[in-house]
Amino acid sequence: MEESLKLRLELEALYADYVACLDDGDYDAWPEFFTETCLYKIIPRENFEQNLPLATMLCESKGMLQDRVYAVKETSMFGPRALRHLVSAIRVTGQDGESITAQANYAVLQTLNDEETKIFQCGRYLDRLVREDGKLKFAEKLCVFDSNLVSNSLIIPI
Amino acid sequence: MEESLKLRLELEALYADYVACLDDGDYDAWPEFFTETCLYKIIPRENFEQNLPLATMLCESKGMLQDRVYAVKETSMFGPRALRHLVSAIRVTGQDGESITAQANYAVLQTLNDEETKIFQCGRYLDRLVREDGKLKFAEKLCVFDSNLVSNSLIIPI
Amino acid sequence: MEESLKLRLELEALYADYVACLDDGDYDAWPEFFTETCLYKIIPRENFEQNLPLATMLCESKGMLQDRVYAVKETSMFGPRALRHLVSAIRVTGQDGESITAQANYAVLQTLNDEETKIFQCGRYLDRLVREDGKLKFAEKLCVFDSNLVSNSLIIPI
Amino acid sequence: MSSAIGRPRLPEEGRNDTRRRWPEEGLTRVPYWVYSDPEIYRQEQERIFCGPAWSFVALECEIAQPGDFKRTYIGDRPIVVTRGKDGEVNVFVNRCAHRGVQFCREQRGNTKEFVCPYHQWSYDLQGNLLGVPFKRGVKKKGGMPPEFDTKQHGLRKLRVAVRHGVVFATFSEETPSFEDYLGETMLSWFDRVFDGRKLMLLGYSRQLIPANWKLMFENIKDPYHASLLHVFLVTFGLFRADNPSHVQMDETGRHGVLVSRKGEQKKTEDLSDMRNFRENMKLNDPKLLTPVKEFPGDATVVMQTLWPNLIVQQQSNTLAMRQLVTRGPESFELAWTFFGYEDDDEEMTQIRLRQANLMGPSGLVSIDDSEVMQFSQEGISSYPEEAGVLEMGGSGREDQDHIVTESPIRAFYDYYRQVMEL
Amino acid sequence: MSSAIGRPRLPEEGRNDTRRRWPEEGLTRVPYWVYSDPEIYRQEQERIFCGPAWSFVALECEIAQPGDFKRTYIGDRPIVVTRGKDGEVNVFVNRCAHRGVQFCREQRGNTKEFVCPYHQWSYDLQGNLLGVPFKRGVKKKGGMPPEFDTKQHGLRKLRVAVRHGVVFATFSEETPSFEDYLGETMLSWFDRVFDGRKLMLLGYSRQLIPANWKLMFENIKDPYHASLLHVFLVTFGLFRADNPSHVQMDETGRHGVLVSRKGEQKKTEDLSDMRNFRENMKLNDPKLLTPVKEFPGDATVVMQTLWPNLIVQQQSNTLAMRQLVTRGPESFELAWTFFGYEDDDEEMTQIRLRQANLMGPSGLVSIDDSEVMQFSQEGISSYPEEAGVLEMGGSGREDQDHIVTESPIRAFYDYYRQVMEL
Amino acid sequence: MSSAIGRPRLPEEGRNDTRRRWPEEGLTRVPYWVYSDPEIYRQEQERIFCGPAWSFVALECEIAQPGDFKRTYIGDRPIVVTRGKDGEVNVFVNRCAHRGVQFCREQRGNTKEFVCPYHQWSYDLQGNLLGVPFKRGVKKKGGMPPEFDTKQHGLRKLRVAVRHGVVFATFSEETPSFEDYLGETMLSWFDRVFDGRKLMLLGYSRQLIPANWKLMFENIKDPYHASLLHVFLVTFGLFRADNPSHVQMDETGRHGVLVSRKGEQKKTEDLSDMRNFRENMKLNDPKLLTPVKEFPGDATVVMQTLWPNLIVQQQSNTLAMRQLVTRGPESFELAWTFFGYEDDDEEMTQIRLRQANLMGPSGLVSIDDSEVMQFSQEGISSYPEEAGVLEMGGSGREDQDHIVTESPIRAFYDYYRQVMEL
Ligand code: FES
Ligand code: FES
Ligand code: FES
Ligand SMILES: [Fe+3]
Ligand SMILES: [Fe+3]
Ligand SMILES: [Fe+3]
Repeated sequence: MEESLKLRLELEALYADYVACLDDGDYDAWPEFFTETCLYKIIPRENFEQNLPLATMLCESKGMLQDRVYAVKETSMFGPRALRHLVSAIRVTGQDGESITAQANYAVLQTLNDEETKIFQCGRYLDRLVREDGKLKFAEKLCVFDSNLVSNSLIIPI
Repeated sequence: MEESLKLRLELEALYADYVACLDDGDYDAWPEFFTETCLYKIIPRENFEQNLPLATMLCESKGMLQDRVYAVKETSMFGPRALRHLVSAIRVTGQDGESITAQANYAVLQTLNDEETKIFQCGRYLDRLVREDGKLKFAEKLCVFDSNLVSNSLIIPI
Repeated sequence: MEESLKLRLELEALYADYVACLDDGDYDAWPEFFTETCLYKIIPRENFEQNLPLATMLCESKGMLQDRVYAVKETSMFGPRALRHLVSAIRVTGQDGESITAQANYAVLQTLNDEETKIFQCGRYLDRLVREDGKLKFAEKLCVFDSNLVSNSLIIPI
Repeated sequence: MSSAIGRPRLPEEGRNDTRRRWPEEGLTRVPYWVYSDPEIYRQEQERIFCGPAWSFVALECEIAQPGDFKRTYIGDRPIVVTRGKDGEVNVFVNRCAHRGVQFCREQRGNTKEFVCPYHQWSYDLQGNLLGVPFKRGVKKKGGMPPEFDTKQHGLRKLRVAVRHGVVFATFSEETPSFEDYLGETMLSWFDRVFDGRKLMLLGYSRQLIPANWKLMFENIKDPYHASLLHVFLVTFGLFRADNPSHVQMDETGRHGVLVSRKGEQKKTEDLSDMRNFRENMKLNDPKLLTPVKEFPGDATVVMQTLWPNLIVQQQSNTLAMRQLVTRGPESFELAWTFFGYEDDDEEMTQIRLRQANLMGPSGLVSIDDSEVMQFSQEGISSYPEEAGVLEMGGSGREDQDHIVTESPIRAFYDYYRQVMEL
Repeated sequence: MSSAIGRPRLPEEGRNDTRRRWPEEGLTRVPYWVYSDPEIYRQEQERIFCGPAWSFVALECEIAQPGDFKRTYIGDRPIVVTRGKDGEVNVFVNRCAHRGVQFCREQRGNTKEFVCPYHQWSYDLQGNLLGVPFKRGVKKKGGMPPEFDTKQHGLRKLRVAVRHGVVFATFSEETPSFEDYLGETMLSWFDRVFDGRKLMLLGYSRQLIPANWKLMFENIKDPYHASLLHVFLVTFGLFRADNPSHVQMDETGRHGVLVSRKGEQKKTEDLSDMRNFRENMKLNDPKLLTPVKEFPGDATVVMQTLWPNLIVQQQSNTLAMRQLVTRGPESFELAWTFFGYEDDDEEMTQIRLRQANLMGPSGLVSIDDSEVMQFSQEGISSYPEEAGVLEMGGSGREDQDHIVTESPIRAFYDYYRQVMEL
Repeated sequence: MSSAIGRPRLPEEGRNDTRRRWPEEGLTRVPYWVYSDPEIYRQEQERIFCGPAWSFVALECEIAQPGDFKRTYIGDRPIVVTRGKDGEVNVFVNRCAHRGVQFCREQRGNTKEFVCPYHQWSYDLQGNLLGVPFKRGVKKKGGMPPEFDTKQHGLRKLRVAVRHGVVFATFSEETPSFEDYLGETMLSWFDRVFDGRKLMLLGYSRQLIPANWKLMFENIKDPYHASLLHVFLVTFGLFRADNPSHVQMDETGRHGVLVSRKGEQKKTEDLSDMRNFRENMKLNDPKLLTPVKEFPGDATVVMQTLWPNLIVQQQSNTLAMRQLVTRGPESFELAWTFFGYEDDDEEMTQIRLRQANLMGPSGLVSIDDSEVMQFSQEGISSYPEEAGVLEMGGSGREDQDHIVTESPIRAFYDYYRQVMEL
């Protein structure tokens, strides 16, 4: 099998594990998909397109990812919900000696108590990955969401 | 190619065939994805999480799957609709000599006459498969749906 | 790796590139996914099922695809929007010496200014591909959408 | 509701509007505006769901232990059902007495107290206000005025009635005792399923049905449709128009029961009208339809409708409460609570779970009903000036010993018109 | 509707409310509350769609064979169009006479009769009640009262007019004959496309447009916009403000026709106002814009608007009925039925199908219109107290031999105000 | 709005309806119907958002260059903010003067003029009507009447006030100057953040919150909740009930400011009421909470609420305008514009961006607020006849030097009742 195909298949497995981790609510495991010095951002399309630096969620290190997890689990007040990720069109868009860039489309469906399932947001993952001890990790993960408008709160990472 | 990757790719093809079978309305072929002694359940998240045994739909054998198909085709009264499955994040979660466990996220979109397309439900497949005559079959298929609330009726299997 | 699996993986990459091209708004590149004498149709389920020939969008050559692109870019008046494709259950359904037939489920999510993301449409790709200079191209692409009812306008190809 | 402040009153206009005049035929007609008019819906909330009626809210087994609670609704008003430390059942509004937060967010759980997230006012399991943070201020500044009396600021409590494991509640002081409310006949049918044995919770199903809530009652109070609409029932001999059956109502007409017995699975001449009849059909896996006799008497199906929000279902061995939660004039949630008895053995439980395939959102029988309710609403809502015709079985509202009648529906609307002054 | 029971009447208040007073300028203004007020919408259903007007419901070729039926709407009221065994066309409500079920669920089909799923009342293709199961009871019990007369309980029938393959229906007894309703001028334009040749169905397109239905009529009755909004038309020379064109109305002002002729594709001085003009553009595949002359006269585009729900489109060789189905005050479905003639050869059919790219939800021309209607509604609905200005071409409502006019829109609202008593 | 045509007036009935009578307790109660009644909402649009009030519409740095524009709303009415060629700021409605099209579709941009897509009426950056295509007709036919005066048909302009980089607008001629409107105290707090330095736009966040817009003001005018609801704030010592804090209002009560200072992160006895307190918590990456002192004085949080649509947020170093855009009675958009100063160095900008994690749709603090607003609406909307209790800190509406008070909310509703005549 070609290397590029192999890489794509490896990425597909990684994204599947990544979203399963979030959808299962296994938040403690989530930072482990990232490098220590990672950059994680959720950013509305309008800021991204206008080159405005503000992110809706910004973590500049694995420590900050862990702090987010702490807040989700211990300090934030929010109603019960179920989240479900759909990922499609995973593509390797670049590769050099050190890192791999990849993209994918995503949609997150949210279900609140007593309500029907709604699209919470959809958008694009713009990622850079590196290999650590043989495993691919996110050195950078950008979630650019299409809607600008958040349906109330964006609590759980995307 | 590694065995595990090969298995995942085989599963992806199986799930694609499975949902195409349902979306195409080829209901007679649907029970053939299962073993004779299969267990098929569609169950709301709240029952699943609270360990309440009630399923929204329960079939304890291939015969019962066939009886469902008979009802859908011959006895149930319902309005015309189109259903469309999206499956994502298919993962092999376990494997022993006899059987394979797998998971995937799914969403089902429903379109009724004179209406726009809506999310009918989304959730997780929790499956156990065995190989019969070389082909993978569902020995157990659990569809745990996120919404608890069904948009009127759940007629066609998921 | 078996030929059939190899082909499926190639198709998956092609569909990923195809939808990324549209979602990125790279409309000039879109006709390049097709052969010169291609047939492209977006057709509501009711016409498809009743064998009525009318398509919502019909292009009978790559030239017509290019004319569509020109209209989208230069002559049509429409509000800003973001589109996001999800593709699932890609299947090779046939193959002879000359061409390959394939199917997939798709959903297109649309976001308008000041609005939340909505399902714009979902449906099935029914495609025929041929190889030109080693690359797969769409000789025929049929997008049969489930809803019959278009949410206002269908401007960007599917 | 008896609150003194800002209580909505019916504008006179609303009552006399010719758009809301009942057809002259009376009991044999139901005008279609009752299924979609927002003002009618508003009045139903006030007069019916907050009025002198016992609404179903829980099974005791859902809140078996002290501290257990359940979140639910009466009409569209959010409430909480709890079991206190004393073992008593309490019901109060799910609306903080301070500034209205719907504080209870989990469907079920166990807790020592309820704490509103906004300012952490805390309430005990009876709904009494326990604590107001900083009530006496901080560093001697601020806080509540000295005359603020926590006893006056508890959660609004509802009256509670528990009978044989089933919990009902009412907003009104005027509702008679639950037993008087049901009346003798209805009570004896109620006690047939709820005979005092402990119940066991099997699970929930919920449907959002795009139809007015009254269409659900009409459906269950309508024995006429069962042998015609439900091809599955008929095909497999579970219900037929010529089965020995009867309908009974309480004196007011608001409650009712439909009782029927399994018939034969073969063609007789009376069935020439049943176009859907198929002879000799067999299931591939007959386990689904292998009922076990468990109740005294020969009734195999008993469907009891209790005003204003409950259907008690006994269909062979599948038992369920169907609770109606209104969601505006053209939509309601149907919340199913399936149950068995604590003394069921494992096999019996499995039989109940298996037969649950007949009912619920995927019910081989009930799918037909939820679909037909949607079709009704879609036919009705754009023709508000028209009316439904209820002449089957005559024009009265009395009990009948057959199923070829709409008498229970006429009885329901007879009472409805009284309450709504329509 | 002429039903006697519970008929909605306009509350006096509704008429005199200053919030619903037409601006003093009269014909040259349209107040924005007519596009979003729910009470106005309710009255439109009653006075316009259920009033004395012929609504388009089908082409005969959609129901060519005996037993063929089509499910559609007039305003928001569901109806069914059928062809009887006698070959005649029938129209009746899609609402069971028993308890209101919208019994017909398929968009089109062929049947011997209609059976309501709920209690299997059956109706023939004329809407007559054929059978009521268990009408005489079962085992001598129950059933309908002896005086129940099936003749009195058929589906409500509408009057039908068929002209040259096109089917119209009306709820009202007062609607004049279709020919008188159209008037001589409109009829002759109608007969230009519907000249008696058999039609052939090519297919459907449906759009849900988030705008008030009247904005669609304004759009088609507005020749002024075509050369400005539709860059595609102008770029490729299909329509220009200096093309020889004219607009005509019937006497009442409710119907209208816009007629235009293909001009040249080069710049002239009159076009200095058309900022979107591009010279010498060519298509990559010119097949799309290779029309075939098929109608007498030199008109290349004829758009006829027929009160209250139809636009007949002839744009080069693409022919379509555009039917307006209202869905509340701020939304309507635009249902397109594309057709050709039975005597078209294959090539001609292909030309029609290809040119259909100009129209419909993806129409290279009509996209602009559906988008601009949404923009209009979004500008209008939160400024209900403001008004649109209709002064192009003066302040009258007469026919004009050019396109720089809003006369047809003024004519439309002149009639609208009469019907609505506004 | 001062337009003469068809202006909506309050029906007398609306004012006297007992359903809309304020509770007798007055300032200490807020009846729940103010949060969901559509008629109240309609009146709010007219009396508040189109009334004598300055609404926030933009920062100057969002439209820095001549030709820059921004599309936004006052209440639910679409408007456009532009910078003219002369450098002046203009505000006008986003509704074509011809027939109402919302012509501006991009959130921001730069243009020479606005051209309505429908008929290409063009407007300059002040909203003046520049051109009407074919105004004099084509080939001497049609066109606008000679008396048509483009000056009378520009876009409706709003009055504009700019102070220190912040742009406000009003529909009313009666609104006093911005400085008088704020009053001395509020102005000085305003000038604390807007001290004349040029601002720098960092980006936007938008939330659709399923709650009435007034709940957002209540939330920010409620210092009582901060130390109770926001566990993150308390855990990491950013805010505590015993921090030195105070609330101030302008004379009318409509504006307010909440000022607080960082306290210690350890337990004291006054905090026994704070159940969420956790001692000695540390962040894994402490960069998030490393504020830089930048404003005079020791206040670390200043939240200013400006009637009717703005909150100015200074939380440590994260600065934002929170603009309320109403979307019906039970929903509003909260549009956040984060900014810094042009003279910030890169590190300071990074600090602001990092601390933005505290606020917005994913704010470690503000998540609690947006969730609790939803919970409030869900508790309130089905109990319209009940009322919220505002007795913390007494029953007055004066300034207070602590945070254990609801005085600012009482002040807000005091003014609200005047404007709404409730
Ligand atoms: S609203 Fe519940 S404590 Fe304040
Ligand atoms: S409602 Fe149609 S048969 Fe009863
Ligand atoms: S509506 Fe704007 S130019 Fe006509
Ligand atoms: Fe039934
Ligand atoms: Fe047009
Ligand atoms: Fe807060």
